[in-house]
Amino acid sequence: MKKIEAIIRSETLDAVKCGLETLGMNAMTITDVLGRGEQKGLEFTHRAGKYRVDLLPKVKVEIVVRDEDARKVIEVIMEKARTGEIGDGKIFVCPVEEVIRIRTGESSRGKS
Amino acid sequence: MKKIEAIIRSETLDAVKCGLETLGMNAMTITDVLGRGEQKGLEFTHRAGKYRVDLLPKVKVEIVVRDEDARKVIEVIMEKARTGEIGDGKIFVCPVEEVIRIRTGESSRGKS
Amino acid sequence: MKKIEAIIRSETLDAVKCGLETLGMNAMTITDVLGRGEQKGLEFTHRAGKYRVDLLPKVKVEIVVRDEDARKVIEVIMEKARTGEIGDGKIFVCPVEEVIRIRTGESSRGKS
Amino acid sequence: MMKHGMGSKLALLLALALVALPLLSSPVAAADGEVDSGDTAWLMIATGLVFIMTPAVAFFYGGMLRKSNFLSMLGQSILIIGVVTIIWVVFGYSLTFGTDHAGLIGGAEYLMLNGVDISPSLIAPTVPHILFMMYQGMFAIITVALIIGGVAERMKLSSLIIFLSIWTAAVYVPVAHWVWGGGWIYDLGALDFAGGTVVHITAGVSVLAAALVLGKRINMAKGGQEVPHNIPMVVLGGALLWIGWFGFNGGSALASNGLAANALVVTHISAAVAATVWGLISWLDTGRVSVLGLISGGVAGLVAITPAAGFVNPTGALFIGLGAAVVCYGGILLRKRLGFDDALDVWGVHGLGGTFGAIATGLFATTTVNAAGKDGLLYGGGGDLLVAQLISVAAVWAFAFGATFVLLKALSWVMPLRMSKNEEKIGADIIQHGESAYYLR
Amino acid sequence: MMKHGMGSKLALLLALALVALPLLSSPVAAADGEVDSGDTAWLMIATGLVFIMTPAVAFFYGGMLRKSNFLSMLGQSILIIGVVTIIWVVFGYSLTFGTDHAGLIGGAEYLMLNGVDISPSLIAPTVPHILFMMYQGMFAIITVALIIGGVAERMKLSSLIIFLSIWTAAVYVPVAHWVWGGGWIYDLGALDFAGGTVVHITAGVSVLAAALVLGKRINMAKGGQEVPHNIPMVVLGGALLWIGWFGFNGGSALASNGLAANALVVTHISAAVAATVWGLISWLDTGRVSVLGLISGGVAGLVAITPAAGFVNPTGALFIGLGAAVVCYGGILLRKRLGFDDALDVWGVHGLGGTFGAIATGLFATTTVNAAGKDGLLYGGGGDLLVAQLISVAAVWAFAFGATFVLLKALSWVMPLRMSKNEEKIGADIIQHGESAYYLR
Amino acid sequence: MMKHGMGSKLALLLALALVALPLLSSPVAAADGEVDSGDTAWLMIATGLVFIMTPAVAFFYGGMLRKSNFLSMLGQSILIIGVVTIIWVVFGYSLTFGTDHAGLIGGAEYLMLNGVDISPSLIAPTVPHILFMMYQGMFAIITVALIIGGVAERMKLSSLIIFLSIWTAAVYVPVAHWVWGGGWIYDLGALDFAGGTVVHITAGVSVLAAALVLGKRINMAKGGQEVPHNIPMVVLGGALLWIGWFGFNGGSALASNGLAANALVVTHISAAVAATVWGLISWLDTGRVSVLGLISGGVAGLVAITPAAGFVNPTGALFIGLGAAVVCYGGILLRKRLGFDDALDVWGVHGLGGTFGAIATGLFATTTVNAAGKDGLLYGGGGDLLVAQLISVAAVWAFAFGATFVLLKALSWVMPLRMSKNEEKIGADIIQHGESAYYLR
Ligand SMILES: Nc1ncnc2c1ncn2[C@@H]1O[C@H](COP(=O)(O)OP(=O)(O)O)[C@@H](O)[C@H]1O
Ligand SMILES: Nc1ncnc2c1ncn2[C@@H]1O[C@H](COP(=O)(O)OP(=O)(O)O)[C@@H](O)[C@H]1O
Ligand SMILES: Nc1ncnc2c1ncn2[C@@H]1O[C@H](COP(=O)(O)OP(=O)(O)O)[C@@H](O)[C@H]1O
Repeated sequence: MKKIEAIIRSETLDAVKCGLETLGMNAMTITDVLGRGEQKGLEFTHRAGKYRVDLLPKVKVEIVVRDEDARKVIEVIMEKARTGEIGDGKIFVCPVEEVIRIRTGESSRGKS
Repeated sequence: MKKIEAIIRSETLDAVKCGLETLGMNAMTITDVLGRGEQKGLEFTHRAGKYRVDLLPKVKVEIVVRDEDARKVIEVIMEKARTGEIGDGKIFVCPVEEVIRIRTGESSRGKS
Repeated sequence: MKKIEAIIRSETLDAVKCGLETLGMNAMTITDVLGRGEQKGLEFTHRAGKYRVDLLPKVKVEIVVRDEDARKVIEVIMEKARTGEIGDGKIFVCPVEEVIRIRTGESSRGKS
Repeated sequence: MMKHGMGSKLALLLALALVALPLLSSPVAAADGEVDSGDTAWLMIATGLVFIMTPAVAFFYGGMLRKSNFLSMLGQSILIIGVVTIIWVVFGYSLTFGTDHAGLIGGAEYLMLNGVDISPSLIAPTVPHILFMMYQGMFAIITVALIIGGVAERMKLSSLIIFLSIWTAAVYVPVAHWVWGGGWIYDLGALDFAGGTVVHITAGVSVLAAALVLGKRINMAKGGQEVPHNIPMVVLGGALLWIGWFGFNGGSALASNGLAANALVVTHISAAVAATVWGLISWLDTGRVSVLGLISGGVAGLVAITPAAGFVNPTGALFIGLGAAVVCYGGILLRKRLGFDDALDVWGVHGLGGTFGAIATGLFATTTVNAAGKDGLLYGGGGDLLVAQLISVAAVWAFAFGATFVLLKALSWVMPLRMSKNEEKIGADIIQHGESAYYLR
Repeated sequence: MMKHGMGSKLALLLALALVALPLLSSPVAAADGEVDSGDTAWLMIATGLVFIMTPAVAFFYGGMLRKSNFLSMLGQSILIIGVVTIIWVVFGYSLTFGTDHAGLIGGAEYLMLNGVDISPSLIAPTVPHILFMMYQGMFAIITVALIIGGVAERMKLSSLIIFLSIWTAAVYVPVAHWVWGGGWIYDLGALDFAGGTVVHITAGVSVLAAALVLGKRINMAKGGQEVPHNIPMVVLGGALLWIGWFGFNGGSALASNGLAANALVVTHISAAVAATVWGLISWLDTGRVSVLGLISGGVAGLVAITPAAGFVNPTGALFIGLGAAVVCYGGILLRKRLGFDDALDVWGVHGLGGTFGAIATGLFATTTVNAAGKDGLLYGGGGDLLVAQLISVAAVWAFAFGATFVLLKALSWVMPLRMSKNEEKIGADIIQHGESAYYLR
Repeated sequence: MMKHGMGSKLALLLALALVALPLLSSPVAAADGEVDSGDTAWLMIATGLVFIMTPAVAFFYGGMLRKSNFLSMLGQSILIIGVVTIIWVVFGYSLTFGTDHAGLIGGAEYLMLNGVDISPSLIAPTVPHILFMMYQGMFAIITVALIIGGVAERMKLSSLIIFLSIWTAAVYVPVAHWVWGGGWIYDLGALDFAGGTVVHITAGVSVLAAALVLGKRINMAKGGQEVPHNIPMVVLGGALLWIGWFGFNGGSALASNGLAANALVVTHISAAVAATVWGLISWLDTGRVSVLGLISGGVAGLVAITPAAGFVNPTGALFIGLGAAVVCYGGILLRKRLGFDDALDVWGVHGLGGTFGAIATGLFATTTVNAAGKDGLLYGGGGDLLVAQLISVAAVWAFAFGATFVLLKALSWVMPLRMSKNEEKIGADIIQHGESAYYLR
């Protein structure tokens, strides 16, 4: 199994969600994060003048999938989360050794 | 070392915490997340009528343990977080290559 | 590639950020978490008397780096996040199989 | 192609300059005649209470939106306080309450508040004229502020401010004159104690027109659901609206007397009943008692009693509260069915609630409460009042809808009314104001 | 086995219908006699100030709970405003302030507000009767609203509303009549200026009974700690309570005069002293100055001065504020020791604070402030007043405790009082209201 | 080495004891003379409105800070309400409004509020003396509370309270006496209707001194940026300040009459104009309309009109609002350039805004508004008033700066003024109060 961890723009989450649904992948876990990368921050206004915020709100989407589904998921995210502007984010793929469903106790062990 | 990552119902966190304490496992890191899985969402009320929310608040519990402790931890979580209803959540087990304690600099390297 | 996941004190985040910048490492993702470890909690005041909170706010910093950079990053975090008091936190190093930049589609595959 | 950004900046500057300059000459005459300390105290505090309704409505609205648009509600409400105050001082008050011309518009004698000083007001002879002016100005502000709930999350700030400035002059001022300033609806004998027609129908129906011109939010167009991001802020805004309304309706007696007290009491009763009934409907409809519904019910009850507060007794208030909950709950469901995107149901609550209240005034008004009023259908007054109410309602619906529709269509040829798609997704707070409501770390 | 859900729905509907229907016949007579504009202005604003205390208390309470129960406090407070207003209008006012029967209950002459119009009130001869009615109605509302803090996070909404509706009629109305409506405590000569006994003891002691009947929250039963989820909301609620109390105590003079001013001033002084002293105790006890403590201290000072506000001078207020902080801080510690689960210490703050204030009135009252009052023990009046105060306190403790205990026990046979265990863990907001306070993404 | 912790605990206890004890003897005389119900109603509500400004300012400030210091603002504001009330009651009022001595300080006749009862006040002959006392006390409280915005996020709570207690007695009381209590500035003929000099310059300039003595916050010293953590709370505080100011300026007429109404109206106009202009400047400067800027503009307009409110007409208010926005926006930019760490720009907004307003009063004052006032330079009064204004401004700047600087330097030898570096990073809420504002899970 693989964990696909995508850091994306908040405003693209809806599109990503819909895209994954059409793949039949509903399951996901979402975390609000702050990020910094190539995008050096944004200018915000203050009472008087501006200031720069260097940590911007992003959304982390985590999806654990079977190895063979990883590519499809990555492609959907790539398509739906891309604006082409700096700050689109990154996808990290990590190994997951076992997945267990708490309700039933069923485990992925051996399937990987 | 392994990282046990459990996505559970918020209201079961207390029970899980107590359960792990009795194992002598106090250390953990907790994140508020939103999740979607088999559980398709909940109906909420609006000013007039209802609407469906498809991302539900869940809690992510992360515990990094030695390989030999993983099974015990998983079993406790399975027991304490289970209600038997849809939405109980999942446990992911991931490999961790090294753990370092910042205060002392001591590292797990080589142990697991 | 490696993912360096550090759970640190909120108040040391600024120092860690600056430290990493001087390494030329700007990219990172930050999550607010609650943690418990050796540090058994803090006493808070109530209307009358006190109570103990056992989950304390911490910050999780995630940085995905090439294998060869991991050591440097860890050292900087160790230096900047250490106060020497209980509760300084931990660093976990996990394997990452692939990193993809959404904007360009470029992938780390094969590099590490 | 003209660059909108710069063009609209210049236009705004120009408009503001025009508006601001003439103020220079406004003189203040010395007082003569007698002002009553109790009446003045009440109208001062009522002015404060109506003032607070504008930020209150921004909290009420903003809490129901996504968090990325909360500040836009707050910022717009402050800007409206600023701009409408200036308009009111410069010419709005005069054209509303100056000598009537042909039943359509007031005179120019109070331009720049000329002669509006601390001597007693003609209309409210026991309070200073300048205070009466400001009290009425607060009504203009809150009316305009109601509108932002309908166009929320998509309209460009600059276009909104230009739209609302013109709207104040071209829609609010005439309607207020017709009803309160001695215009044709006043002559018709229609009753509107504190603004069911002037405030709520005008704003609510204009939002209907605006929603049609602007079209849906991207998210709504896709069938998305709006999740209110901070309901306690909605309740806070609603609670402040509720107490504010004591000044809104109670102050409309323009004195501190039995009439004011009656208005205040029936206002509370109507709101209390409507909140309860809305909760009940919510429970029967969904199995839960929505807190958003409870406070919305309160607001619906406050809206509906507004035109009636100085003419009905507690029994009337009970029925008006009951009806308000049913009508406005239904109005929101209807809006959802019809599918236009009045983001915060200004039409459903204020438009329909105000309409219901205006008609109910024709039923429940009784001269036992206010000898200067009339008896409604149920209190032996026959159908005359009801007919007058219906005519005034129909006229204001038609005028507000038509004028707003034309105004926005015209503006849309000159400047873009909406943010771009991408801006809308990011949210008005960052795009228009360069800020985020919360930075909770 | 009967299904509770449906049964209680029907019961509630029926009850509401019974309550609502008779309103139809309420007539409003024309005014006669003279109303004072200043007094009326003050009582109108005081009515508004007491009104705002009810949402304020919901914020004060809700911020101290887990975030999953914040909305339940807000929703319950709005429902209480609705239901108690209806009860008050239909029969509550009449049974409280109608002609006394045997010292126990008022008469039926004002049922449906019959004859309660804009002419001067008998009890407050310079303000409209309808306004006096509403001002008193706000006291009923806030008293009932205080109770929700004790049963928070576990009581079912439907059972709560039925309980509190009966409680209003069976506990609040009689006690208010005894003390203010010409009943036996009034005749006894006990003093309660603005409701130390009627409001705070009644609510606080009833919560004690309710906490015993309901039992502990699951979390508390396991020795868990409650972490206040949003302290700024507590302070916001507290600040609004503080200013609201100016209307609560100041308005109880029923006129805008020196007595009202004295009440307002000593109210502020007591609260200021109590907040400071509470902060000091917090510092000595824990080494930190709890902000929750500071605002709770303010509220304790407000509670304790309530019965005394029209009878004591600033010196008295100082001691009352001082004592309030000590008594209520101790009260909370004592509650923790005793271990019953009065979630937000309504007993500790309102029950004990009100008791302390009532007794302190017997010590510090002085006729130099209010000729219509009495001299307390320390001002040369001997022990008479103190004895009267003690009797009235004891009587109201016994009555409120007994009546509430019996009422809840009886109800518990008919319907479940608490949410299920699992529901309690999920929280009342989602379970009862289908909503979450925040959706901060 | 002396341990600061224990030492300062004892010192505080002692100070409080000294302050509290003498209260015991305060008598309350019986009333004589006639109080006006309308004037009293207005001053009671104005007292409430000025009261609410202190929590309001804490929300206004706290929302702009990091979330780890929000509670410290709220807690400090409550403590200030407590401590300054006690000081005011014990000796502050007397030394401010007692018989003048050499133009410098008031007499001792009202110590412990001796003789301050419900009979009419000498200065405000139609309201009870005790009410006048409390109304003025609220001004002392809010002035002191303004200061916390400048030293936020770094000062130790115990040192702050000691500092501010002494400051109340040593800086506020004399200045208030000079201007309002019949002291030398009063004799000079300078005008300060509601506290431009007494409140805003005094607080704003003292913050300048305090910021210099304390030095920068660690984060700021490193060039860090402060991200406001909850802008809606800033707007909430600002909106409450705005309505509070109606009582602040309107109440300063000490009666409910045309003068009060004029003050209220010009207050609103100035704030409205300043908010709009600030928004405009923000837009021209940054391309966005900052919501923080809009509400700050409103506050700047309120500050600047304060000394002028009873002397200028709406035209004057327009220019004062306009100027306030320009001056205070510039003041904040200037502070950033100069680089001292006045955390929430108390100097830039209150210090400079108050100064501008005091000078503008010398330009725009007109006796057509207030026969007891004077004509300014632009209204045919010549330069006399302007000179008096400049002298009073200069004197108060010098005194406030000097006294505060010396006071803090002296204190710094006795106790540490700041939290430790590590404590500052963790934040005052946990360190000083043992609490966190939010626990949103
Ligand atoms: N090496 C990294 N480690 C952890 N998070 C990263 C890393 N690189 C990028 N991110 C996350 O991805 C987000 C977007 O990255 P950014 O470099 O701004 O986008 P782009 O690649 O489109 O230029 C960042 O805000 C950060 O949260
Ligand atoms: N494949 C997955 N990837 C990431 N998160 C998941 C995945 N499956 C489930 N989750 C998380 O677990 C939560 C509970 O899962 P769900 O399927 O609803 O429970 P159950 O397995 O009991 O039916 C989800 O809300 C989501 O956060
Ligand atoms: N085994 C673990 N698994 C997950 N998180 C951990 C673990 N150990 C520590 N942490 C995280 O690190 C934080 C600091 O750990 P703690 O043990 O208190 O510090 P220290 O190592 O300095 O004593 C904890 O609050 C928790 O969030």
